[in-house]
Amino acid sequence: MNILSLLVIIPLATLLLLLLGKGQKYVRGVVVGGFGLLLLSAVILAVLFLHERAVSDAAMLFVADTLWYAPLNIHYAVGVDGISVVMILLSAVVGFTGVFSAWNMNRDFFAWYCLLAIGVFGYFISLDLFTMFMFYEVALIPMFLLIGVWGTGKKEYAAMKLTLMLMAGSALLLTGILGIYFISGGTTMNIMELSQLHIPMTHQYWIFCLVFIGFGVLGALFPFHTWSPDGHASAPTSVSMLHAGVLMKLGGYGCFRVAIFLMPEAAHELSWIFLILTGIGVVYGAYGAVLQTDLKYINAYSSVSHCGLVLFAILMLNHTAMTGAVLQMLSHGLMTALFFSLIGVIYSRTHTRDIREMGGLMRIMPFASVCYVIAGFASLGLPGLSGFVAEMTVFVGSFEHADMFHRVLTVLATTSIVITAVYILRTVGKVLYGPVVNSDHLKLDDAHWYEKISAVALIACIVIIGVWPSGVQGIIYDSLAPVMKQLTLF
Amino acid sequence: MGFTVFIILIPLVMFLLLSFGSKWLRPRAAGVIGTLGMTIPALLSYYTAYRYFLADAYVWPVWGPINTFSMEWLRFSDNLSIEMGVMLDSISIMMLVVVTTVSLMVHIYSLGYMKGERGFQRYYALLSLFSFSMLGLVVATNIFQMYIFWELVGASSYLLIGFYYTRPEAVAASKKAFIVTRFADLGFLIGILILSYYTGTFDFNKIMDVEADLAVTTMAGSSFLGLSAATWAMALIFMGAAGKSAMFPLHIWLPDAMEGPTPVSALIHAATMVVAGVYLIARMFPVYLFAAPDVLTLITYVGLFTALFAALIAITQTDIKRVLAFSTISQIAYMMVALGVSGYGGDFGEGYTYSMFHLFTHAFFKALLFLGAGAVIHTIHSNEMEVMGGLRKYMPITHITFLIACLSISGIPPFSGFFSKDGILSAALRYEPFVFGVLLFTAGLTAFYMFRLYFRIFWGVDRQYEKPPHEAPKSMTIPLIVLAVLTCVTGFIPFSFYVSPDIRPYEVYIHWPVALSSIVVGGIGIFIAMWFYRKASDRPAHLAAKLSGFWKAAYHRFYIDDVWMFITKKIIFRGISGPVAWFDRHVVDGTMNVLGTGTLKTSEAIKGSQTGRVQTYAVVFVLSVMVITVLVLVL
Amino acid sequence: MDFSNFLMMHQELGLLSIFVILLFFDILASGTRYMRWFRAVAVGLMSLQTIFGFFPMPEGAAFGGMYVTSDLTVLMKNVLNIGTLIVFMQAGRWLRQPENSIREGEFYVIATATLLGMYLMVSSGNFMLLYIGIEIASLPAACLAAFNKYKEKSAEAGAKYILMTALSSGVMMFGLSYLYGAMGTMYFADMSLGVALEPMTILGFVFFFSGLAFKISLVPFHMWAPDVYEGGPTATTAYLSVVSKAAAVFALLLTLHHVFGGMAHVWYYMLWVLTVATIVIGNLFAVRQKDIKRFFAYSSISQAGYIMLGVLHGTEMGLSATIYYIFVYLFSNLAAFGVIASLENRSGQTDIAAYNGLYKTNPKLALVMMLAVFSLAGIPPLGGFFSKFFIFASSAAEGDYVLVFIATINTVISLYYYLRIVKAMFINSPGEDSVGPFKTDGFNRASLVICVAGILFTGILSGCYSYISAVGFGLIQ
Amino acid sequence: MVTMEHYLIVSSIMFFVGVYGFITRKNLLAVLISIELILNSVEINFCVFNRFLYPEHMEGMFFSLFGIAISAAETAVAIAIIINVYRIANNIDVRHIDKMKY
Repeated sequence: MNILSLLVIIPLATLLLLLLGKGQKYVRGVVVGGFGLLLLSAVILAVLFLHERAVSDAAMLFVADTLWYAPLNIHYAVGVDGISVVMILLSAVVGFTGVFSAWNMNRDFFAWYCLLAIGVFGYFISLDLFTMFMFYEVALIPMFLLIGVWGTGKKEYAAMKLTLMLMAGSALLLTGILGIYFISGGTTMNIMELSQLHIPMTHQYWIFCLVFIGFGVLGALFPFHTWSPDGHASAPTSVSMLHAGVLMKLGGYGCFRVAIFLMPEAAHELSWIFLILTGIGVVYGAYGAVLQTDLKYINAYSSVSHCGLVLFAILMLNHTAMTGAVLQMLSHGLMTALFFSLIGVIYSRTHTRDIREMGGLMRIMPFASVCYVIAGFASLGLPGLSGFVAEMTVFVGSFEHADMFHRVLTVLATTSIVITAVYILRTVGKVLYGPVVNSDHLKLDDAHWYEKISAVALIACIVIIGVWPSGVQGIIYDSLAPVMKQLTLF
Repeated sequence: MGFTVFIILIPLVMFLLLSFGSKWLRPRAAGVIGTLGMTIPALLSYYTAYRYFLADAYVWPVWGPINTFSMEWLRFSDNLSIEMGVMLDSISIMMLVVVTTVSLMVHIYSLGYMKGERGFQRYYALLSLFSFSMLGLVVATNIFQMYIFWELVGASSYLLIGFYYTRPEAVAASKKAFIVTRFADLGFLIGILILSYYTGTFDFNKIMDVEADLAVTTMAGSSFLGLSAATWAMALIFMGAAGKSAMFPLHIWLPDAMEGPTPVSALIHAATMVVAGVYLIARMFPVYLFAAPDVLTLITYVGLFTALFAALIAITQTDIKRVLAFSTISQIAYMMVALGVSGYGGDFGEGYTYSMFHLFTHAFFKALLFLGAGAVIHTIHSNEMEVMGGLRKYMPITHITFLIACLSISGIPPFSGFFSKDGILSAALRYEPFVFGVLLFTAGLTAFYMFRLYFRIFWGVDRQYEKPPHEAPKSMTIPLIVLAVLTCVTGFIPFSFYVSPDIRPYEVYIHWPVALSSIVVGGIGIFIAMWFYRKASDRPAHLAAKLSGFWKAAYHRFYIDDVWMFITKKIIFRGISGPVAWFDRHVVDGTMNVLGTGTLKTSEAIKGSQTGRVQTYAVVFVLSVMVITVLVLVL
Repeated sequence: MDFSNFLMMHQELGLLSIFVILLFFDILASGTRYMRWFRAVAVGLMSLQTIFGFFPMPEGAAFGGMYVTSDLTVLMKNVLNIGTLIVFMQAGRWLRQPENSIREGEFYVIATATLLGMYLMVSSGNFMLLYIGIEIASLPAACLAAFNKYKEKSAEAGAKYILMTALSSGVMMFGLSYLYGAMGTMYFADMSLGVALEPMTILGFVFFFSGLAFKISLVPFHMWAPDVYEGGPTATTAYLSVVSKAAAVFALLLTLHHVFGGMAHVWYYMLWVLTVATIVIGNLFAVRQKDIKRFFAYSSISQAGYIMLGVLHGTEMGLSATIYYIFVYLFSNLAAFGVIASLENRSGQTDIAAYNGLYKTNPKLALVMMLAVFSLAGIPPLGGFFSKFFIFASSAAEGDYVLVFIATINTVISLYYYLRIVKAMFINSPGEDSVGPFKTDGFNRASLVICVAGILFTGILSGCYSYISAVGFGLIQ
Repeated sequence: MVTMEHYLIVSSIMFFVGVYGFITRKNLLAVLISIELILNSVEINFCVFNRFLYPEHMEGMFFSLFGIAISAAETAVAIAIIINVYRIANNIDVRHIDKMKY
């Protein structure tokens, strides 16, 4: 039994167990147990990975391969490199904390939540294009109900829009995947094997575009990001956490694991188009956030900006920038999860997310507020928190290009950090500082213990990465070597 | 000297202890722990200075840098990585001493000043955080480490300015301070990116290795928009420095930052953080000098303008902390000018030396001024000069120490300010008489507004106070006294012996013509201030009325804030952000929605084709068959 | 006379006997208490027929090539059997309603007869047999459509169906006559040799094709389908939308490639355009439907378009993918119709509004419906995802990426309307039209269990596709 | 001389007359009769082709026979349904059976 499959089996088992009982206590027990176990296995996986890495120089570790559909060479092929491990850890942490942020939800919610987790983990461990795509869609569809049923505001519209846009992305992706498979000769769906094959240049062009945009929709690629503000604003807390924290990373991960890795020539040729788009996205998202009044909208636009940076860095196609991209995924995942979790805490008490209706919460709910400030600092890239490490790696890497085009874009992208400061501080100033706007808020209580667990765990991760980045950075950097080799072949 | 790393780590530990322990610690205990915690780094710094300059002196005859600690923190690529370390050389040790001393004084002072304030523990925790960040900045071995701590001091400054977070002004001020400096830091960051790209390293020692001349050789070839890469890089780095050190036009945050508690103003916005910009330029001085001399000229004139500009504004302000804030801007600009006019080697490095010297002395007397002002505010509960007057009787210690500081900043011997200012003036004279003249005039203005302040607080109208003002408690007066003593004695340190751009000691003498002119100008300034403000009179009002246009403009800080407000609110918010948000919601999102509604509309439009009548169906059926047949036949 | 030829026709004979048994049962037991066993008997016999279908059978041709049987045709018939069986199970409750109970037996008998016609369609080696099969399959189906004797909609559906089917069979026969005129034979094997690009052949082919396209409900020959599906009894709709459509697809698949393979380049573009039109038009009409049966009619039209993706290229992969697609589609669509039938039997409602809040009142039915529509929309890990993937793959394998692209983009539109159903059930709260909690009858529940199992496992377990793929192998020339 | 083409012209005319009738007649029964015209035209085709082109086999003739039988069955079913329509709607105007549309 492969340890990676465990990552899919645990949420599946949790899901099945959930179907057996309905009581609140039972549900909580099962879910906390399940996701705790998941986190544990993710950590164990990371430890084993480091151990194994030291003795093996294979590109992928813990590889398992079972033939599934022989006619199309579809295998259930799993394996991880450092990047997947990092992403798995991120997902496990966010998934685990999300459970606590959704403490009062009922069984059905958690059932969908588990399904989401199955998709996410399956996606990150997959080496086979088909299974990867399958898990990708598994992860997307529960979102519809999670937002539609348990969301707030324009939830039905938002859920529909989100699902349709993401599915449209995956429709492009499907065409692209089929193209990759058949044009490379129709012999394998395994990514590692496909990377050894060559796709003719004429085909690479369109396949690259399809795959990149397909994944890019989920990675909030401008101008396909508009599902994000509405979706995030309407989703319940823990769904926003998981969605912005983990699901959006599926896009970035796919972009480089499939689009860049399998079609390096097209990546070189076409990167400029997408660099412009992502560059716009980075700055545009930041500007878009400045005047928003809904906390979640602010964060959603901020996600557009930050996730734009992920794709931006990936497209820079150099080792450092790509390392930065993965770090940024990690960092943004943790940070945005923290944000959403805290927005959830605030919203559940004040019943508003309009920053004009709030003020002085620092005095009323100090814990949540302090955490929010920390999250804000992480978001605007304060050293010692994860955001800084990621952004700096991206910028330094992006600047390694000698030509003006890449440099000017990099400089433009760096300007986003100022705008980020503007909207983060504006929010913090309006919501947490200042006099109490609504006297009813004086009676509100601070975060509950389960919400605290969620926040503290996320902050701990953010700080650990921020203070000691070289550990995780090293793993990512080494794991990117095959991708770089692939890129330099052409 | 491996112990030096503890100078940095202890404040960090204190920060963690105080922030996590705030629930369990009583305020008083937190304060005492914080203060004790600060004592150790201070003592260690002194010991370091002693060892480096006096005891070991193993670096003689060159004050070379020694890295006492270094670890890799983040590796970007195979040859580029950020190290975290401790680099000791003369200016970093000088800064260590300054920072720890002032910080310690502020810690002690705050025990009295902040007593009973809500969030006392938080205050001490943040002070520790600031001390940590500042010390880390000072000892940075490489430019990226400096940037990291540079950001951290910015953040702690933000938190401390916004300490009274329920007051909207404080919140606005903290936000402004952070965003303005952040904007400047953007330049710093891009500068770092350019510099590190060409030199392939962040390390100060490598970049500044005069023999290897890395920066000059590697960046010579490339240019952008007509300026060389080195010029760009160094100019952008100066932008960062200008932001932190409140150079025109990025100075706008500093006066507002006075919304923070007064001890914080003393520590951060007078003595330590704001001079980080000067320190940065000094740190990279050889690179500026050799690779980007144009930028040094820029620095000179920006500094010169700022010095004069801030001094003019300071004359008109009525909020005592604002006066001090503009005075700080002006004095830092002095240091900048000094760096700008400096040369290299022997006497030519005078500007550099005295810039650092002024930084050193200014830290003490400006901290003293702020703390003195704090003592006044503490008892009067106001910042406005209008409600003060005649306080010398009530607060003798404060009065005396304040006077000492005022004399020092006015450049009256034998106080420390005289020595450092004199060196700067003579360096300026060597550079260009015009610069000298402006600086001299500014010196006179400085003396005038400082004594205006002094007289209006301690002399002037004898007011009747509802609650009679009282002398500050011991915990506040002791730091005042210590700093006053330092102000008196530090001027006699032979700075050129320790600090010079080529790290080789040299000797300088007081240039008496320059010194005399400075003393005379200072004296005139003091005299005029005395004439105006010694007693309550209508002379100031007359003058103000005569110069009303200028006076009003200066009072409103020459409307620079409004210009910035216009840029941010009108252009960035309304002009960019608003349209972007609108564009996103209506155009980008609108397009997506149109795709959706378009489908539905099409669906609605074509529904009529399904008439429900069999005969229509038959028509469609038969016609389709025909058409298909024809098409297939034809094609 | 050699009767051994009949031995090749195992399944037809079996079905014929079922037909006869049921017919006599109905005649003899009508009006007596034995009638209550009728459903059980029908279902039981049909199950037997289904199970026997899976036993190995000889391959070969009979009656001089007029009748052909092979593993492939047996497989196709098995698929039809399963569909019919499930429809039988779902029809029971509706037939027991007072106004229908007198005609309970007829339904099974007629349905069995149509199934026999479909058998012949699949197994024919000659256009005459094919034609007869089509007619046997469609004429009784008109009776089924008009089965609700007292409902106007049902009568209208029956009338529309019989008129249109007669017209289409006329057109088709006209085409056949020209084909005959051009080639002088009706045998598949002979005709495939004589296919030439003469105008007469092409005309004959297009006219013939329209007849099958009519049954598959390809645009523009689809217009009868929504009306008939909406008006007919739910069981009939289910039957028409799945079994009848499947049989027509099989027949088309076989004739296109066996007989008209030589003129593939002629019909390829025609079919390509029709496929796209079918998918798009089906989707566009489906998005705003309010009646769930009409909605599923359009949905099944667009599904037919997807099926055509596999038919288009006569590759081994396309063949397997088509059969597999139909197999999964059968479970998904019948699951949906099972739920619709339950609700309709309970409340007489077929409005989508009636499904508001169904998850709160009848969670299990709602879940089944959700699985069904998700499978139809192609959401993993349900069967529909795999079948869609394979059918797209079969098209992509031939390099037809534009078609794949159009089809995948259309899945998004289809997802929209499928999600509308899910939204109604899960997100909307129960309105006044909604149905209260109730229990479905045993047979229907069993059928739903089968369908759900089919939806869930046909994809995850690769055996199903491998089996189909193995059988399909080598049967395409 | 009556050639095959003459027959084919007749049958084609019959076919299109049938189609035309189907499309234009109001009465359901008339529509049904039009269908019969279509079917009959086809049967003529079969016979003619058989007779003129392939006289050695009888395939076309047989097809015609089957066709006649099937069209009879079709008519039976159709009439039954039409009667049912009449019973419910009291009307056999083909344009009135359009309750379901769009």
